[in-house]
Amino acid sequence: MTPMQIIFILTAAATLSAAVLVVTTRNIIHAALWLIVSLFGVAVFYVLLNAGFFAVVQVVIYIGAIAILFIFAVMLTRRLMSDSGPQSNTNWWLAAVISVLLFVGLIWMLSSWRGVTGEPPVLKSNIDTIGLLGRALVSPDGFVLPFELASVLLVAALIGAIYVAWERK
Amino acid sequence: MMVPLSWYLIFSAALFCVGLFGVLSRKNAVAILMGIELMLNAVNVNLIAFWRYRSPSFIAGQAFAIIVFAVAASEVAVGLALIISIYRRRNTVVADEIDMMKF
Amino acid sequence: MVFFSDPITYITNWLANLLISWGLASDTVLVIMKLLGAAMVCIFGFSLVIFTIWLERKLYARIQDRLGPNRVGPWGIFQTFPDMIKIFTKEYITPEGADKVVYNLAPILAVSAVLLVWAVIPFAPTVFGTDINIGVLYIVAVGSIGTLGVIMAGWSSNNKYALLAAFRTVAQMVSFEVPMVLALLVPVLLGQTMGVDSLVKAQDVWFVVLSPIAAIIFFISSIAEVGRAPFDLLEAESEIVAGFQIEYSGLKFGMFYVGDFLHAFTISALSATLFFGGWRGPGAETWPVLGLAYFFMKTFIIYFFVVLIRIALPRLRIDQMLNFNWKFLTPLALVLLMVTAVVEKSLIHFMPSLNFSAVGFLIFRSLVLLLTNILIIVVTAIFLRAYARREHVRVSQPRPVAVTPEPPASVIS
Amino acid sequence: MSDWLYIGLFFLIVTIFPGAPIILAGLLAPKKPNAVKSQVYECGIETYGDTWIQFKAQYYIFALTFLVFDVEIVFLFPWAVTFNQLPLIGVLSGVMFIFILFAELIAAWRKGVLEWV
Repeated sequence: MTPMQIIFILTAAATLSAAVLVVTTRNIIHAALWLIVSLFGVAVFYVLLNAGFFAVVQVVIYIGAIAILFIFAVMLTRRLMSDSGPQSNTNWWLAAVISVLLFVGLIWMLSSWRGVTGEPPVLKSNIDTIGLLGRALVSPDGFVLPFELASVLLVAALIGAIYVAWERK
Repeated sequence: MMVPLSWYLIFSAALFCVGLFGVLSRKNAVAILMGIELMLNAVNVNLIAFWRYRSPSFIAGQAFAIIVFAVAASEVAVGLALIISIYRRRNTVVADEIDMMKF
Repeated sequence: MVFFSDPITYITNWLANLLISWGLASDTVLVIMKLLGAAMVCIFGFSLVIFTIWLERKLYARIQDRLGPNRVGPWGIFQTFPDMIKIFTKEYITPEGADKVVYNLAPILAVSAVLLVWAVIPFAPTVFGTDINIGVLYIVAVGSIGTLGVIMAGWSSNNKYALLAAFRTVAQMVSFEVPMVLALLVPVLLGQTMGVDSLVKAQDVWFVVLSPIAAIIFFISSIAEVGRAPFDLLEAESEIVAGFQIEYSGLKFGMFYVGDFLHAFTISALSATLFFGGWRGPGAETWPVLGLAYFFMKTFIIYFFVVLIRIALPRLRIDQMLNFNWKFLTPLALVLLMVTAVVEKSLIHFMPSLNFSAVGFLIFRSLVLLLTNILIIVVTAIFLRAYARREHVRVSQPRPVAVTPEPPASVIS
Repeated sequence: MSDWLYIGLFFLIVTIFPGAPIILAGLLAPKKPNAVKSQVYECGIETYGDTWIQFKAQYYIFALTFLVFDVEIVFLFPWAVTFNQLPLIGVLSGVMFIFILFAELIAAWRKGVLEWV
């Protein structure tokens, strides 16, 4: 057990238990707060994977914006949702069976793949992943088209969402 | 860096399945979207883990993850706006009761 | 000699060597040293708050022609300590129906979100916590944790007004985050790095000279982010109840105030670091202790302006505030970013054909960027004047006001 | 990685530092709760109805606009960092990206979304 592995296990346990609480807790605001904990755990994983940029982006986008949006949406749709009473539908057991089956299937699939073990290649100390990413995102033989398309997608999403949510007076 | 790749993959599979459970079992439409967020995060962990373990000098995994972020953001924006709009017209956010299109 | 030029590094090294000589593993020593460093920064932050509370009260009083605190110690400098003891012994009153865990977590988040920024601020060439290569984004990320604290406090208090105030505060905070982050992009673009210490090192010419507009936008939107006057209408102390902290009492309430004061100082430190060269100054590289002095000098000067603005300016209305953000600061920041990118790139592109020396290029680049900024300011001023003229006409239109109704004819006769 | 170790330890420390005084003050301070004292303080009368009332959609619209802008701005950071080494076309596509953002702002403005009503 190296320190890294201990950190991994602790974070994974915290993240997964938070995720379970997200999908089971009755109070929907609590679910949103647990979602934040879970997303924060994922950010820690990005740090462990030497992708610090993504860890910070995760916090900025998910915790700073998406979680806030969730909480606002819960508040906007609050009036009739009482916290008491079951929050799961009648065939939740079927959902549980499907999820467990999928998990078992994925593990089985992973165990039959050779590439799953093995050490990660050593990152060169002078490698500048953010620079690489920046260049890849705007170079024509890289990802410039998906990059601009993502921008257009976000514009479309903004205008569409405003159109849908706007209260006409 | 002594964590094997399989740990990350198992973790993200577990996160994905928890999210899937949330999507399938929750009544509240907002909570269903939360489940989808968990699933998207599981995908992102996978992408970054594969980038780190298989091809750190080739940045595609990270670029994909960026696109997933954008998609997640737009999905939440539009999804929640739809839920708010439905709530305003029909006074409910329970997914089972939004059944106008059902025969 | 080393001790005098760089006392903090000297003490750190001495302590680390002492620990190693006790037979601890070097990894353990590393962790202990980092832990100690973090603790020192936090202790420093808290003691700073004690000082700035006094400073702000004193400044406030002097400018309003009062004396301010003047009883406890010389110039009342120890006034904060009795206040602290008082707030320590106040009862916690938890409102009924509050969500206990979230309710207690919120004030902690409010302070820690601000303290976290200090992890990346370089105090001197040798004294900084860490220079992660995404420092600027880290600052943004930490700011969004503060937003979370506000919304948690408002929601868990089981109070309609607290919740409403939290929503308004969050709307304000997230709105002003947009121009703030856009303004932060300009130093990143000019310095070619996101590490905060690297940005300081890149400031051969202060970024405030290269891009005064970015500095101003950052400064204004940071003040709005803290929620200070003139943007403090959501907790306007003299007019309405205290905003989202209304149900808090004792030290939990105090923690929100600590976070507030610390945040005001932190934005001054950030402005000093990102736009005014941080610890840079003559002789700072060889004598790091001078760098420390420069850093705090700059920070306190900017902090003085933050306080001055708070004292001097009246409060904005919420629609004015949001209009100011979305219709003025954000488009201005976007235009600035586009123009800066194009100008900077063409400078780099045509630079080889111009045959400048290194210093000559530095001066040329600064001049060109400064002139571009001035041009943008002029154009903005023209737009603003036209807007102001329109607005004057619009506001002076007769609008429904409460007039005394005409008495019915029968009464007159 | 040791940089991030410092950040992690900092996260630990900053929760302890405000938390410990709060707990300490809780031990020092008197504790005499009663029903009247712990009523919520809202207005001239006793609190009425459910706290978690429904809000208007304007808050959501602002949060939404913020989300979209935030995501796009964050993507610009890697671009800004490598700015000097990019070919001209790369810089132009970044500027184009910002321009789309600008057009988006104008569109939202024209739609009257940014008004506080």
